[in-house]
Amino acid sequence: MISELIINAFLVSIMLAIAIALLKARTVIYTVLLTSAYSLVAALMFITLDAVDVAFTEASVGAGRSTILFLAAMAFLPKKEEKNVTNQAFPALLCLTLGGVLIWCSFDLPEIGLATSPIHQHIVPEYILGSRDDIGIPNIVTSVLASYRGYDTFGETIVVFTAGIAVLAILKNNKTSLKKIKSQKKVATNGQ
Amino acid sequence: MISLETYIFITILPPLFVCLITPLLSKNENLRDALGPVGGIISSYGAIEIFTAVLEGKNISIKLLQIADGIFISFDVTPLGAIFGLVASVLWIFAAIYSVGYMRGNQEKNQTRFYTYYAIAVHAALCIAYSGDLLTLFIFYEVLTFSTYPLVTHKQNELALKAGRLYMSILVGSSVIFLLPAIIWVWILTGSLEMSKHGVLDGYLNYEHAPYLLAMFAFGIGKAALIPIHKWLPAAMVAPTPVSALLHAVAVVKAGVFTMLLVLTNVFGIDFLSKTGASIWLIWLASFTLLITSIIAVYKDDIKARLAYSTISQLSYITLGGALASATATQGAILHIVTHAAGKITLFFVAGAIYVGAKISKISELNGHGKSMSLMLLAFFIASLSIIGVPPMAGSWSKFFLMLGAAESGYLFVLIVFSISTILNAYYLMEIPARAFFLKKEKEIKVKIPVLITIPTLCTCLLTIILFFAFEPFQNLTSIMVK
Amino acid sequence: MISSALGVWNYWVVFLLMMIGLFLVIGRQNFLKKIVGLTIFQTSVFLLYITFGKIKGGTPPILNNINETIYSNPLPHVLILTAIVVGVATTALGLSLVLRINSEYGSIEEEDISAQDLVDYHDQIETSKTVSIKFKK
Amino acid sequence: MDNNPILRIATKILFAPIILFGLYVQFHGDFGPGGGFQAGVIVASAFILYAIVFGLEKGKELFPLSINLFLLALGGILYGGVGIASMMLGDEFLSYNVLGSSQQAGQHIGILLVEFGVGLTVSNVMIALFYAFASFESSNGEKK
Amino acid sequence: MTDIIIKNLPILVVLCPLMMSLFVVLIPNTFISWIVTLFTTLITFIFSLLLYQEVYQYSSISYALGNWIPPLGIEYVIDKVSIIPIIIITLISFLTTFFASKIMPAEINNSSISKVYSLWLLAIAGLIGLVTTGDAFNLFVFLEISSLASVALVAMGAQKDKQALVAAYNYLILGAVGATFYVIGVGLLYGITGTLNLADLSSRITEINDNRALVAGFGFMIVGIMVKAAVFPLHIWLPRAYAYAPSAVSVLLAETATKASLYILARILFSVFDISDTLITLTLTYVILPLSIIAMFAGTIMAIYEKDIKRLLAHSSIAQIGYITLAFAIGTKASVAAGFIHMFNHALIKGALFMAITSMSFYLNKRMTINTLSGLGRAMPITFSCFVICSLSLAGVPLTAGFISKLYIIKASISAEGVWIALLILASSALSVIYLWKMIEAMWFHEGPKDLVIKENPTVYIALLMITFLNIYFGLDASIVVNSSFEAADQLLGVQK
Repeated sequence: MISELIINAFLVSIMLAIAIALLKARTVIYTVLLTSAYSLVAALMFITLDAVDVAFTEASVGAGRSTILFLAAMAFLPKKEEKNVTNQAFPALLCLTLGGVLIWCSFDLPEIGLATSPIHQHIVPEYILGSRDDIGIPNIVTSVLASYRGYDTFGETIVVFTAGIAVLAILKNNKTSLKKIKSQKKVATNGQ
Repeated sequence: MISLETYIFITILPPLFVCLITPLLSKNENLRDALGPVGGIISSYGAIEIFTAVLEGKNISIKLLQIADGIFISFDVTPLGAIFGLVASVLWIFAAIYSVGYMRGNQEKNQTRFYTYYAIAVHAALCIAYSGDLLTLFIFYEVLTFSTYPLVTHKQNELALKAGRLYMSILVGSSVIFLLPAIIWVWILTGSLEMSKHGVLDGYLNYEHAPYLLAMFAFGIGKAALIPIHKWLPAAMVAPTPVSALLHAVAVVKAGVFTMLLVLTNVFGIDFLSKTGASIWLIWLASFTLLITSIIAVYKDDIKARLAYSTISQLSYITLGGALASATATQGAILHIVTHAAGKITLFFVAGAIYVGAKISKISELNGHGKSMSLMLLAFFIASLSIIGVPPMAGSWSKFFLMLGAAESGYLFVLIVFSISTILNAYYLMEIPARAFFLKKEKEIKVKIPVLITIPTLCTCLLTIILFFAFEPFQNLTSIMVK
Repeated sequence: MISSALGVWNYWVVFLLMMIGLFLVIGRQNFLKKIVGLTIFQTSVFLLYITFGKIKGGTPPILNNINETIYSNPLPHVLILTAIVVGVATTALGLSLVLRINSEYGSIEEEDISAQDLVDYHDQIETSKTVSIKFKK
Repeated sequence: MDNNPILRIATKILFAPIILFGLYVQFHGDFGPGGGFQAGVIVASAFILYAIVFGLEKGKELFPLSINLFLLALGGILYGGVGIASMMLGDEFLSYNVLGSSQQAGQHIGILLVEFGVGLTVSNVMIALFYAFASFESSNGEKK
Repeated sequence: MTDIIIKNLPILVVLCPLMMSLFVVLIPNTFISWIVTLFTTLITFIFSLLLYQEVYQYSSISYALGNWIPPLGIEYVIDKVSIIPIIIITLISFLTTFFASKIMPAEINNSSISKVYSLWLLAIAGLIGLVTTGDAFNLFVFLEISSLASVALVAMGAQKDKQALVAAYNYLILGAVGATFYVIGVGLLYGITGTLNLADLSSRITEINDNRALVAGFGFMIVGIMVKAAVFPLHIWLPRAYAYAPSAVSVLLAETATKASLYILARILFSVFDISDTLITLTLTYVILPLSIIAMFAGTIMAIYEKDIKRLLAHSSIAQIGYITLAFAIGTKASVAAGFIHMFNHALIKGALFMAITSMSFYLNKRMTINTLSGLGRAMPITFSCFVICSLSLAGVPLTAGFISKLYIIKASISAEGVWIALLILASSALSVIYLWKMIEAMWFHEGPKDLVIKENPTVYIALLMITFLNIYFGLDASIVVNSSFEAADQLLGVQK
């Protein structure tokens, strides 16, 4: 058990290093690769935390998918990021305070892996039993995902759909057809 | 037999119809100009019926719709309202006839628009007279303000526009900033906006706050022209004379003092006022206004400006009467609405007549023209006597009651103020006919006054005398009011 | 003792990561960098959830026939599966916007863009001339 | 890069296995890790690989935009349809029990269908996103 | 069939636009897709009315999705509180869709218009789902649906003005940050209670006392929602997003988007947590109350100095949101009810104003600034008169809807906090008269360009007339709104543990 925690701590520290490197990064390609590395390490972390499905998704969707998107986008974007001219004191202060609040509250959070904390006692046992008896699917995550909280998944499908439609509409919607619109408006102005 | 409620509509609707029909008849002038007097006659019939009904102690009220709990659009005729309604509707007849004469004699532009808004103004005034709910009162108060704006700026030159802007900003501003909040305050205190014979605030409002609420009302009702919110009245003098007559005698200022009295008697209640002494500061302010404006009036050379300032001082008589919070004084105040209306409208008619006939608007230019327009000046003389309060003119009654009330409630300085201002009145009003008759004229000018101007002027002048003798009903009504 | 210390360290680093991500979003001027920051931010939040879900000596929540198995908490996993997809959707949308912005403005740095916008805005206001007061006839 | 034989052949060889793996992940999701999302992404990646190697036009020939858009919507419709069906059978939205003979059978059918819907939508969205991003430049070029 | 509908009303209200959006995207024809959208919104509105009846019959409806007993599954809760925003959203979206018929094709090119209508429905569905759900995480999902859809809609304005892109981008980033904050908050609360169902959450929270994680979680949730609701310091995204979106879209967003989030704010403050809890009272008095008062004045003053009309209206929206949050912050039943009243009325008022301005810019085919307004009052009398009526309503003149809400807010504030807040409210509404008058003066008294001839098109102004009529109607007879708001306040604050 302690070993798990040590591995976690190690992975987390790597992520911290990557994040700090990201703060410094100024070249776009470097940034993108660091991001993808970040989500890969996150995926590893998920595995050590027993979240295999999440790890799978993070690796495919997070590390793979969004990296491809970033790279595809990068082709049309400036290659370097300019230095900031505005001072960043205020954002930094804000983040530090928020981080302080979180750390302050972290002492009242349940200790990691404590099986007796309410989060593990309240609903989950029913899920495990139900998944065996009512649904008969070994993978509890799938049964919860698709059946118990199926509506969430529906909503999430809709989110994906929305994003797809949105991107199509935004990227299609160039100035190419503006002349046509102008003419339409003329007709409209004469109030047909 | 028509039910009493319908008389309310018989009174308030004719002006509305007039203002709706007038634009349609803009081609056919005679018909269009006939509308006003006809409507006036109809609604004064209704007003008289209501007057008699209230005199018999009947209670006329009607609720149209409920806006929120305790807030209605409703009509409820108080004796005070009956009197004001009668005055407004009857004087409208003469004013309408007169304005026809004036507008034609002066070849004014946009006559149709003029008559339309004139009618709306009268409608609003009548609705104010009969309104049974503070919100209804407020709404028509604003309607009155907005409908008179095009009349004030009728000439549409820079001067008129500036005057109009001042007029609007003072009246609307004061009412929105003070009057509406005051009304809402009342609603929050009592949970209702209806008024009752003896006031509604007793038991809800604690005594320390009473003066402040009263102040919000007093300064919110800008039409009552207390100092320092009196400036709009002289400014509005750029309007054509019939408008000034309407503003000063019939609709606007009377609506102002009417509201003031209504608030003093039916919202606060006389007993409540005298108990709390909330209105003492108002007495001081009113008498101050009264004196100052009388003094200013003396130094004005423009006839209308002088009359305007005299109006302000007369209004303060009424406010003062209300603020004294004694039965007699209140009676006097109410009566003063009637008598002053009759007198002041005559004065304005004459001023207009002089302007139309001889193109004279300054007193100093008036020297010696008395012969050429003796009739008008005679009317002016009589009306002035009424304003000053010399028997046998109607004005004497109201002044008598006011002074009596002041004496009863033991404010001697008020008596002194009254007498001083009376002397001043006498001076600045009598100067005009005096100059006209006794000084010698510089240059010859030919005077022609249209008959449509002469007749209504003489009628109103006669009214001031008739009122002196036919005084009974009014007094009874006021006594009902204050009992 | 040491385990709890490590656990706290775990929490703390996760919080730190969040804040770094947030800082990239609100502190940086480059629009692409902002989106990267958003990704970091969200991924760290996912970590927090999954950390909640962990149970000592638990196995992945896939039923097996051995009795007395302790399964880690599946609910956070489900939530995060949803959240990841939502996050990717957001990223995609943001990237497409950045592309359009770049092709319209020729830059994705906040200062340049706001400067251009300011100019446009004032043009729009100035173009139409003021007019004189006049009344209805 | 579509004149590089190694890439072309490798792609042609890999294409089918990738999709196969995708389907495995899709339908094995009940027993092991995996499910609609992961499967969708994997299947999409096959087409994306094809489009990268053989060029966008070829990719669009293989998988036209119109079909893409249709399937995009179809996934969601399928998912919602399952829910509506269960409503029609007189139960709450998305309650699979009524779909099959027994409760477990119903749940199995329902989960299978909705996961398939998810997979459909996700894969097509991913492909659509790639097409949109990749073809952005060209539409931009017309403008300039 | 009917009994199935009645049984499933809570989900149908959301499902109808959600599913239709999937079909609409496949329709190639502009006109047909509009018709379908219109009917969808109409049916949704009818459903919501039925739901209103149901709610007043049973006082609260709980709908277990997938037939899993909450807190196991996701639950839909519709009570007298949530029905108000539902009615607002559905009603307004129907009117706005009707309004969009001519406006939309003039600004969006035909190839992408069916997609736009699909996004339009998605935005509406997301908002309704946001309001109806009783599950903390499901709320987040629908939050994302609505915000992604509205971001895309805002970005559609890029055809007229490229600034729309930047506006959309800022909206997206800030929205995402807000949503993530909300997720953090939910995560912390979940970590200590182990449940996501709001009702269950509130019952379990009471058992925990002085837990720092609770405080932090609450804070993050509230901040996240406040970003979405554009409460004062977090409103930065709003003016641009409203100003540069396509006209019809800015109407829709202005009316509905923030209302839903405001409702969620109230829900978290009063029903998830407990008004008697010191944490909440402190938040209300020391955070939300001051912020709202600042918002009232800041928004109004910014509006006074603003020249671009759509931005001006957006700033005034911020001030109005300030009124609503103020009413919530006072925290008595009367004041919360007043907040709901104003929520409803403000949707009507601001919607009408935006519609009027929008149709003007539609005819002129240019951005509306204070100068381009000149002479429009004469050129398009119908639109102008509607505009005037609704400005009066915004200023709170008697006989209009705005008066009612001002009246109740003031009454509540006086009875709870004393006169000074009432005075502040009056002052800010007096200030609001300034910018309203600025616009009206420009339209009526300024001389427009010589060649200004506009033939008003019924399809454009009918919706405007309808919504203006509603403004007057609810000014004359407010009993429905007032009563249901008070009922809602009772239910929201009544169940106190």
